[in-house]
Amino acid sequence: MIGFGKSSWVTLAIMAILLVLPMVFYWNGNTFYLSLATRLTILAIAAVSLNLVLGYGGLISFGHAAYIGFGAYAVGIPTYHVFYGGAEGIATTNGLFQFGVAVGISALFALITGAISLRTKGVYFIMITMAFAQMAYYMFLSIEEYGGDDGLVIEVRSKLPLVDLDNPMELFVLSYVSLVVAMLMVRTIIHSRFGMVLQGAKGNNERMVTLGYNSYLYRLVAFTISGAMCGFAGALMGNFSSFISPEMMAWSRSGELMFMVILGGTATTLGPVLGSAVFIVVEEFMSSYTVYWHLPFGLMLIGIVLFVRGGLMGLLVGKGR
Amino acid sequence: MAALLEVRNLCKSFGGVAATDGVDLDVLTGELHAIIGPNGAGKTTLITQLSGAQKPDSGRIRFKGHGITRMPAYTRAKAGITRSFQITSLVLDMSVLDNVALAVQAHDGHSFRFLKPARKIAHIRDTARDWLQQVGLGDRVDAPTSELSHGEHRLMEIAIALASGAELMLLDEPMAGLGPDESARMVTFLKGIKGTKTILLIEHDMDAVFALADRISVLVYGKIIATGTPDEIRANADVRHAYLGEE
Amino acid sequence: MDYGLLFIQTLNGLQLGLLLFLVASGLTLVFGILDFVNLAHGSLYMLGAFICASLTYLTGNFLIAVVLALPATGALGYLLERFLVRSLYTRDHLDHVLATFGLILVLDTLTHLIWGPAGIAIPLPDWLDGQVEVLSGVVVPTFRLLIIAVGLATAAGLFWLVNYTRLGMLIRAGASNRTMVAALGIDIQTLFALVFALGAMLAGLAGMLVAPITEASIGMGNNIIITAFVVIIVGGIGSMKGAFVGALLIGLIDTLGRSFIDDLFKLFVESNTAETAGPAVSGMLIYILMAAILAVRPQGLFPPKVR
Amino acid sequence: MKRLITAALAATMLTTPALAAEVKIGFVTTLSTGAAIIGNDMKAAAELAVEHMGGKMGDLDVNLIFADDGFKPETGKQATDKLVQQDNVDFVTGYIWSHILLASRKSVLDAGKFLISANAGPSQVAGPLCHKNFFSTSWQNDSTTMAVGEVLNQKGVKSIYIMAPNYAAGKDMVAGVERTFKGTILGKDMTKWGADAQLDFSAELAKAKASGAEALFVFYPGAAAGAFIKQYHQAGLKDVLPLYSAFTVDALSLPKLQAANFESVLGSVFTQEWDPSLDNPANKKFVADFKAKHGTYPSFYAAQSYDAMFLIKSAVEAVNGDLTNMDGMRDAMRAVKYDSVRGPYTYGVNHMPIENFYEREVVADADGVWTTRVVSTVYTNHVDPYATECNME
Repeated sequence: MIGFGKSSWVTLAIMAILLVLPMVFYWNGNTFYLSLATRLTILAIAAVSLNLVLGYGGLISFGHAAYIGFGAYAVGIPTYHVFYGGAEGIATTNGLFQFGVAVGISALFALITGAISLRTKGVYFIMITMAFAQMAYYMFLSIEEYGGDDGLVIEVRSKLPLVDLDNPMELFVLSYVSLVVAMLMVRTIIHSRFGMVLQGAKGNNERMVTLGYNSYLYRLVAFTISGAMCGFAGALMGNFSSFISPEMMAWSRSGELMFMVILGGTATTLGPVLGSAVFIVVEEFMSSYTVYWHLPFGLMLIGIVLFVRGGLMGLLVGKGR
Repeated sequence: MAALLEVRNLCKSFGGVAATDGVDLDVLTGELHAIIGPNGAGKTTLITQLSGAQKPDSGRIRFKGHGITRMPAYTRAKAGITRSFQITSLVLDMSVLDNVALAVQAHDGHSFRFLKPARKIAHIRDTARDWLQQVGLGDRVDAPTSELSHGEHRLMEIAIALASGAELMLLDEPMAGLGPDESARMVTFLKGIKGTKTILLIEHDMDAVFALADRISVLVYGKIIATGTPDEIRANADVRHAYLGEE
Repeated sequence: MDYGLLFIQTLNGLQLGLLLFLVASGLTLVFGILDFVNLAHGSLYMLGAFICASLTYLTGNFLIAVVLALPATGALGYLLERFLVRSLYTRDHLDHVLATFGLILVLDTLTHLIWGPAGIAIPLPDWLDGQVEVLSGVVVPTFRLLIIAVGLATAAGLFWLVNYTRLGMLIRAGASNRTMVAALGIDIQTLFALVFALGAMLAGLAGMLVAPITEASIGMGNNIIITAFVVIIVGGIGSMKGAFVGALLIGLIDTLGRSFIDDLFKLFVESNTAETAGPAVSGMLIYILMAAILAVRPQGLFPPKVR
Repeated sequence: MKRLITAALAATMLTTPALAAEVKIGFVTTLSTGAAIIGNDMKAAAELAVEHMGGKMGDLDVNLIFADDGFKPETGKQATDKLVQQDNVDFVTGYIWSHILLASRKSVLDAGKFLISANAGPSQVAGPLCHKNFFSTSWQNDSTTMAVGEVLNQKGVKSIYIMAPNYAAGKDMVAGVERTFKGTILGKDMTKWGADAQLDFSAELAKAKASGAEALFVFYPGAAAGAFIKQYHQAGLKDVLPLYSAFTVDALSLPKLQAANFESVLGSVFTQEWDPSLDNPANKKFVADFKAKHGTYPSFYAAQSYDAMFLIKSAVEAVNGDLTNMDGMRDAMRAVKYDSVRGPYTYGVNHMPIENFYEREVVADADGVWTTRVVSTVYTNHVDPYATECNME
């Protein structure tokens, strides 16, 4: 764990490829692969945040897509008001404000819904997190002013110091750096005493309680941090796609996020990144060949669950534990 | 000697069946108090109520003179009550040392360097290592918990109970599933720590109980029918009746 | 308040609730007994509808088609259990969710390949195609009354099956103590396969009943499966009574919500806002209900006794 | 892994130098989910158009690339991005759905390409968001239903109840009827739309009936149409609440309705800018060849897609294949230099067609196949109501 094992080298190598490959494509004049990599990187941040609760905390959240929506709307709504008037208090293109709101609202939503959801366990937890996400989904569906079902086009991207998000390369680099920071954050958290308790509660919650840990509180904190990180990813996503629709918050999207984590390998640093990379690239590749791509894609997912224990990380570095 | 733990008229029933039926019990500071009784007498249910995992229907529990009846499990643990589990209850996907370190960490107090990697906090790791040494698992500290034998798991449970620094240890059948050699090793070990901790022991192995206990309470159908020294219990007619009647 | 309308909407809610019960009862059986989370349960609902549609055109009669399609969906469920689900029992819920999520994609696409994207309308026999005047001035489509009748009959049949038959005894025993049933010398694998096939048939039946109203269409199962999950979570997983109460509750709330909430809103906000906020809030209603129930009763309304 | 990088690099090197002897056209439509029935019809028509052109626009080969929007705005935008960024297409066309067009339009227009809607006509792109590089071969959403409103007035209907899906086009369609209908609107239901659209309308139909309206106006395109018509039929509303619709009964839903023998749809009335029975050479050829090839009547979606391809052809030929001459191509399209299957039309300031709208009804053709025919002309050379809001430079 400490020092450089095989998994650390694999992590470094793959992170390096993820950084360099899109740039090479970009300089060869192919912008598309850079945007693909940017989308992938942003979803990887969301997957990394989900991994904190799902992989290390054993809390299967089926509602993380909601935070991506919150983050994206936190960019879209202030910008909308800059262009179409109204709500002067929040009308701004200031990225620091928008990202701040994205993180703040997501953390708040995670805190409130987490406080209720964490009272339940097992499948009840899976479904109640989904229920809260669906509520958020229907809420944005109903706000006519921000497009409702049709979604909202984000006219200009967030204005941030130092980086120009209209430049695809700078947007990619910002996303990449954010991903690395997110990975390091999760790593730090899970190795701290807090993280030990979180993982202990995943393995045996009753034991943690017997030792005197209020594991409910530990889980709530982890859930809130995870939501906040995912909200940040959402703000990046809003800037990347210049468009938001409630569709991005639907339950199937939460399912896809879960898949990315499992596909790559839960409770590993690189797993979620690897999972989102493979998910996005395979999806892109298959869907450009046939509209029936869901068939091989679904079979692949089933195959992975059945035959690949520990996800792709398990395949790459062998079962670590 | 003052009672560390006082239980008065504790009741708990499941679907009309009384598992705990008005239990009165005093555990004195420093004693090793054993609870025996036939299968289904409600021994584990009693422990779960004492540790806080289940709430009693009625009755009172006082610990060090304070009422703890409605206290959640984790605050009881902080107040100084710990328990071991009848069915081994460890974090199997963590190392042996991590498991015990979590117990040490639980009463280590707060540190401002909360982001420091837990595995690099020397005093916690050292303390945990010491406890593992004491129970005789000194050479298994870095092994994954899942790879240890059943007997070693039982010893880990004891190490964790000790490492949590509790004043009162509730031990739920620590000898369950152990072979004769391992049982003997456990008895020797418990003898060694006797007197340094207050222990409430639930055990089926009568030889072990009579060799270890200062006092024994007999629980039958959710009621305590007798409490006394091992000799008194041996001589008690009710106990003989309860046991002989059963078997 | 228009009481005629309220009556009709209550009937509509009852009909939706009973359809939900058919889907949810299979889900809760599979979940409660096999401890298996089947997101693809909705795909069986869809397949039931498509198979029934094809058979209707083949045989020229909807009722004959239903009779033939029921065992066909059951057999499909049996095969699914035999070749995929069985190997997942030992895994955790997360693996179930993921594998069946993949299965949804596979089954949806196969349906697209076999039946095309268009969806199939199912014609009804004339005597079912009309309307009945149930109260003076209150006219409802005959077929919707049939759905209510079939739903209630199936519910009664299920209660009888679970509570008074040997299979039901095994099912109940299997839910609380799997090893005990195995120890009794019962072939637990066959029992599980049968339960899964029964669940598939129930879902398929719901699909067959709904198809003449909407139509057999791709993805129809994905809309109902989440609602069905809400039903069994609200009712308490594994509880047939819970599924029944939950389904009726959700069906009524959803229908009455859709019908009356914008009128309710119009009392407070201007009519335009009410018209658009209405559908969204009525969409949220069932989730609000579920969250509220779980906040108070984390194991649903009728939690299973032993877990 | 190294081999993968080398291969990937090699692949980009190969694709970079584009051979300019072709015109690349991206076609975004719905090819999965139940709405694929529309997308497939459009695809068939676009392919038929290319076939009729002999695979050529002037001297250039036609390279037609289809992309699936999955019935979701976000996916549609991604598909559009890919066409623009990777395939480097010259034109992007297709687009059934208003919300998908709205989500995608910026990607195309910011890249300096032409965007030609073959169906969606949201009010925004006709008004404030109009753009010199945007053209439509269909209509602005409101127009068709404005014609319905006129028909209702002509028939002396005093009150109606409205049902439509809750998305951009649904709102526009409703706005259209409301603009021209002179009677009172006794109620309105906007139902959930998208991949998990609401298909059971029992609650809404019961409300509509209870409202006491004289007629029911609905807009339910694609797969929802069949479901709606059936429930309308089963609820026995035909005589109580006559149906007036837009984009609900079409060549896609009629075969299904005929198969299930819902005869009550025969004779039902709706409006459209095109009909298979329109008498002009281009339309006759289109309808005949489409029927020969696919065995069914083409839908209006197909007709508009067919037109879109010929509109592009007229632009490419006007500049002799010089695809860098955007101004030349734009001028050519503005002038409508091709034979549309709907007959002659012109473009307004916002590049929306100024065209006729017809009252149509459902009939059985000589072979007994259910189709539609024109009853009367409701609007002649109709200008959409948002043209005045367009400020094109």
